[in-house]
Amino acid sequence: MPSDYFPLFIMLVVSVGFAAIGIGVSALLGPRRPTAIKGQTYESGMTAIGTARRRVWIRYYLVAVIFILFDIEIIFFYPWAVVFRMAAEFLFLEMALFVAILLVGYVYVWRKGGFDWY
Amino acid sequence: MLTVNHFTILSAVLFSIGALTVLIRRNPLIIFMGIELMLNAVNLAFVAFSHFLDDMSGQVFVFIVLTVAAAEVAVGLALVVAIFRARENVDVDEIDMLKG
Amino acid sequence: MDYGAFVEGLVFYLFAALAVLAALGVVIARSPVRSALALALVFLALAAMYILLNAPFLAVAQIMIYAGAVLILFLFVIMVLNPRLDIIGARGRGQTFVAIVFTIALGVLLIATLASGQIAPTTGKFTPEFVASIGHVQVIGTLLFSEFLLPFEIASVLLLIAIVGAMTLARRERVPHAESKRDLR
Amino acid sequence: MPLMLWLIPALPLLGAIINLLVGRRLPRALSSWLAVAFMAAAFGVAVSAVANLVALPPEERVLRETLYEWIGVGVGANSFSVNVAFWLDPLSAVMILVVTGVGTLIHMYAVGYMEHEKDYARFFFAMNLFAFAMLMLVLADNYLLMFLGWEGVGVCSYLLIGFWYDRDNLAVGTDEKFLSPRSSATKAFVVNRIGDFGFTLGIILMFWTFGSLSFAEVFPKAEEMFQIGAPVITVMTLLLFLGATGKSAQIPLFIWLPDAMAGPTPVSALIHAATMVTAGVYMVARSHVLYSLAPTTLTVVAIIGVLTAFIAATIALVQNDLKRVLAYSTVSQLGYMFFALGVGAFGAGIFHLMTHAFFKALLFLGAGAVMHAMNDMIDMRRLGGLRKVMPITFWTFLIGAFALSGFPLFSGFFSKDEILTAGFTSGNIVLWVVGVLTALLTAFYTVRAVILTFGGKPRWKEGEVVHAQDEHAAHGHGERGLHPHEASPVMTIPLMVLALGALFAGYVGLPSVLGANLFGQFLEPVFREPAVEISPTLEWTLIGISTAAALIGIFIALRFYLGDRETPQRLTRYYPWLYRLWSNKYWVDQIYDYVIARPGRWLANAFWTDVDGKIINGAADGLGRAFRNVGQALRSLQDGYARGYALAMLIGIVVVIAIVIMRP
Amino acid sequence: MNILGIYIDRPIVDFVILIIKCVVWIFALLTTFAYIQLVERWVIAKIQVRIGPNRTGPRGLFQPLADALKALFKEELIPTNADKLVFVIAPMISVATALLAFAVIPVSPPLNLFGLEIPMQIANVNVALLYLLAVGSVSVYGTVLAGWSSNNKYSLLGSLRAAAQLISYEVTLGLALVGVLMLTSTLNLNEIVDYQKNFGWIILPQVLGFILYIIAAIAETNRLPFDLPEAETELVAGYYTEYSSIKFAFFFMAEYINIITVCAIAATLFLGGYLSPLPFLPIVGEPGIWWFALKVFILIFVFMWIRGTFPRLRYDQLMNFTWKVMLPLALLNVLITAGIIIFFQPGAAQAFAR
Repeated sequence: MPSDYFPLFIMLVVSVGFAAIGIGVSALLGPRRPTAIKGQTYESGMTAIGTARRRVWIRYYLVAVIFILFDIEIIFFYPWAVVFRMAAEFLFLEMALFVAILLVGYVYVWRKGGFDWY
Repeated sequence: MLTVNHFTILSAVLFSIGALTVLIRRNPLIIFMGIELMLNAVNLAFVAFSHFLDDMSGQVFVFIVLTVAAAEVAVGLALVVAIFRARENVDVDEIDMLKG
Repeated sequence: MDYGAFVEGLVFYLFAALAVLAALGVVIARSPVRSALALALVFLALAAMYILLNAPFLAVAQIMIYAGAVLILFLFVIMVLNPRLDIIGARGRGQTFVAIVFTIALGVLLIATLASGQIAPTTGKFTPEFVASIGHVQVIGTLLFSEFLLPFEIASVLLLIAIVGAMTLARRERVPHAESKRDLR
Repeated sequence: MPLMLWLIPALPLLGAIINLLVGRRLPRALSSWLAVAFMAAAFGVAVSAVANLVALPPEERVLRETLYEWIGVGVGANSFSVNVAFWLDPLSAVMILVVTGVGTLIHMYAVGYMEHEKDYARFFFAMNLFAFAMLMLVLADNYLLMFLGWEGVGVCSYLLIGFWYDRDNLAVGTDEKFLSPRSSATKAFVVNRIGDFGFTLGIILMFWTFGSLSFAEVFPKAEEMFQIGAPVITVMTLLLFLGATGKSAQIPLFIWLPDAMAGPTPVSALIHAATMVTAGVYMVARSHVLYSLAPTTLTVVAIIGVLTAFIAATIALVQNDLKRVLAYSTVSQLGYMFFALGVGAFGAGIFHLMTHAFFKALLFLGAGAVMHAMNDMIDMRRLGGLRKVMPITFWTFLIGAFALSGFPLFSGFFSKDEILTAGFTSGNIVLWVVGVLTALLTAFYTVRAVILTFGGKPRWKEGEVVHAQDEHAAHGHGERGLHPHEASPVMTIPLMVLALGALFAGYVGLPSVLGANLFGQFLEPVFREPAVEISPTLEWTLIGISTAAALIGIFIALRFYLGDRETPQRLTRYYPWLYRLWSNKYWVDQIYDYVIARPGRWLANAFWTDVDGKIINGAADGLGRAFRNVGQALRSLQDGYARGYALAMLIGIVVVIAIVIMRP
Repeated sequence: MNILGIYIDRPIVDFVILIIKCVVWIFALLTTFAYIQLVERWVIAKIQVRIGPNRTGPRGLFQPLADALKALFKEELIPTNADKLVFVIAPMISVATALLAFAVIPVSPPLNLFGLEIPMQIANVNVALLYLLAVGSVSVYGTVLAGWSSNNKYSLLGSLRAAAQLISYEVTLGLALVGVLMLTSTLNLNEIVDYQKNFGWIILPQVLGFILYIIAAIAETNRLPFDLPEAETELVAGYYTEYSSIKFAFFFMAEYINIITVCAIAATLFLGGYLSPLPFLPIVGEPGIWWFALKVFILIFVFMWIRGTFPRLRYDQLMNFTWKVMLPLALLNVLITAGIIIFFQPGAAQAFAR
């Protein structure tokens, strides 16, 4: 029933409100005297070189891709798990096939070094 | 009382905005986001009809669409990355090799 | 006064407004990161819609997959590539203008079509009471693993193809110094 | 117990898949024994399924199992659907037992035979795949699914005949040149395709006529809609029979089978003797309802069968290659089966199919053991005296040979006798006479082969280096010269089991004067043949005649090849034209070459240069030029910007929606 | 269609109770956070043979209060080139998601107060477990955006590392819980606790799942030995290098509340939640919440202990570990659980009664 979720909505409002009030109060209470030096980013005390808006390593993207696909696997696993007892053997075979196919991809990624972080 | 039209009209509005995003932005990533927006708008319509018709097929379908969208994004963004690495550029208007 | 309907309407309009504004944010935000953030808000609002539509499982799946995975991937790509901030508009202003006009036309036509239509009387057996008695996730699970078994299994093939495709596309070159780097450890 | 018919083909398929995917990575023994294990498992399931079948009362002995709808078009009266469904009745029960049982033994034998091959995984993949296709063929409950198996066995046969695709030919130790494995494979495939073409047409005609392809619908409809002799049914059955002549190597399409011997011997045993070639026989028997409605076709079948039996037997008389003798004898025995079908004795044909599967597989495997021992040398002129060296092979081969020649009380005797009896009682005396003559020839060439191979003194020398195929010899043991030896147990055990089959398989179908024809009774619910009542005197006479034919043939062979060694040569000198006729296989290959292949090639060339080059190419070029010009004109619209296209699409969508809405 | 259901009867009362509950929950969490953090300093000090905070108040008991006040009154710094909006939103996302996650956890059986039965959790929802995962996946935004918006190279690297780590371990975390669901056939935490009332703690058939969950949870909360994202020696402080004042405190707060939450989830799913470990003992008063608190604190202590004991992993070891070890083990756990269910049918009666 949607009404079950109404408290979560209230909690969302209250938590975001709490965070906003915290930021607001701090902004009111704290001093604010910005200078150019303070506005620099911290690079171990040295003057910052260039901007951080540069490209980073492609591997982070690969991790996210692999994650997406396994996230989908999880989201398939959950409804499967809650109905598992209804027809355990049959459902087991269905999921075994699903996982077996995904494992091919997993092994592929492994063999291609997708999990190696050097 | 909410009716199915509330949700479908919201869906139509979101769909149009998604289409607009695809048409007027030059960054392929944002174009992609527009596509996701359109997909989501359609999903909303599916779920709304599913709910108001008391038929779950629409919801299962949306679930499958989630999967397809995830796979699509994975490959699509891989293409963007590949193009970017080849051309050092992600402006779709400068990728015009489709030219006849 | 019917509090239930009132709160329901309130929640709907609140999140509908959030969704539309956030969607507009996707279009007009200059920075792709902000576009992504706005899109995340759209996804959250749609999750709320799904809850209103008595589909809580889809709501959490929506957040997990779209907000939690797809958009994170977008953010990663944005950071991996760090494209320059781009401007709205095509090469010519003409195209932008035409696009806006026709998108509005599309929206108006869609709304006109939808508003004029009448929904068919309900025929399904999945009434809210029925779904509540079994549990939404359980219903989805039962359907997915019986009636929609084939799409489910095909989904795995799709995911497999996506994994392989993404790996191949994005990781064209094998780092030639991998071995030597390994030695340095 | 739930019916598990689908497991029977599925198990070999699984084995094939495993061997295809990971076979090369597996240890050799695991890969090959895995294939055997899957076949044995299929045999086990088949036995239990048949046990279920037998438990039913005779009239209800049909088990059906539908896996899923394969093709479904339309709804209601005009709908057409084909299911992946299985159909087990006594007829298919016999077939699956033969295919899985004999198949398991041959697989096991192949483990030993293919021990030194490098591509064992590919071999066992194709063998298992073949078993899958064959089981689909015999278990199918409709013609389309049967056609799937039909084509499947064709493909596997192609793969296996051409297994040694990198060799030239197999005639080791002589100058005789045979077709290379790859050419043989292509020949088999092409010849089969001709038959399949007829089969396809037959199926199409059947669908057109009945609107269905499932046995359960076609047969009752046929009996309901048509009188005996209806032209549609005659054409349909003739077309189907054309398919059968291709698959089962009958005149005019028998020429591929002898060349198929280029494949490894277990393949010859499994595919080209025991199972695949019987597919045509099975198909005709399966369609007996249709054939019974077409007496003309039945006559054609009987004549073709007897002619094939006779001609193949005469060719077999003069072959020097042991495997080729067996190959022609297979053609000849298949001819017998068709003879039986043609005179309406479907049960007798299937009975001979079963006994033949045992003894012919046995003979081929024995020949294989000889090749194995002799470094692939198979020319009988250079064999001899192997009796002492390979006792097990010799005795089992001898049993098989007696069964083939119809020696009394061996399995082949009973089945052949039943066919001849049926031929006689059907009134086709001429055909019957030719059949008896063929039986005599069969006995002759069989015993000749036994004597030349195993009897007398060795015509080879211990340690002699024969000219063996290059790389095969390197993998085998050819470099060390000839050291014949008995085969290993993994090969001899199948031989012995098959020998038991060749000895005793005939006793399930005794002639009525000796006992009960259990086999015929088992098949009776399928064929519903009226039992022909004949007097015991006549029956004893017929038995006596076929016994005499076999004994005379054996006697002549003994005279020729054990006693006076001069007689064969003298005969050859006296009747050189006959010898040439036979040893050149009636010049059928050459006739085909001149009548079909060369004109075909000429026609193809003509099409290629003139029709295709000038007319079609010219038209295509012109069209291309036209399109190019139009395209150049349209090109300016395509600016290559993806979003431009997207916008165009959007405009189109808006216009379409607007039109749809505005329409009243 | 009426979405408010029960609220129709006594809408105002329930609404007020709800608001009060939300506020009470938040302050309870904040207090717990403050003192756990203090306790952790003591514990780590003991492990490392140091003294720990002892100046502010008796035995340093007022230290958290002092920290909070300091955070409120400090000047906030925003780097000049930062994306200011995102920079401010990021810590809000972190803290709000941390607070939201706790809302579905039942901390005790319903409480009777002034004649009203008050459920001791904010929302009793049917998809609670997935909800927790969903909130967890949203909290990644806080990390990624903080690092990106700072426009600092260390922060960016730290946030990317953190995000990669979080999403990688989220896979194992999610898979480790599948076994629990297979046993209980529900995603509702109250029903999972009820299941354990009848059939004993789930940790017994799910030892592997529990261990995997705890490891993944440590990584999810960026604790040692998985605290690569904020590795001081390499990345200064990771994604929140540029943060100060209350925004820094928010990240800190979110981290500790997340620790409480993951421990509370572990207690609920594996250790019987608010159930007494010895059900035959006479129950005095309303001890559910104390049992729950005890279990959570024991788990948190284990976290501190691990932090004090293990050295930090290398980043490649960390990623290898989850993808190549944890993920197969989690699948193995599912397999084992399937086997247990198929062959022993534990708790079958209850599952089919539902």
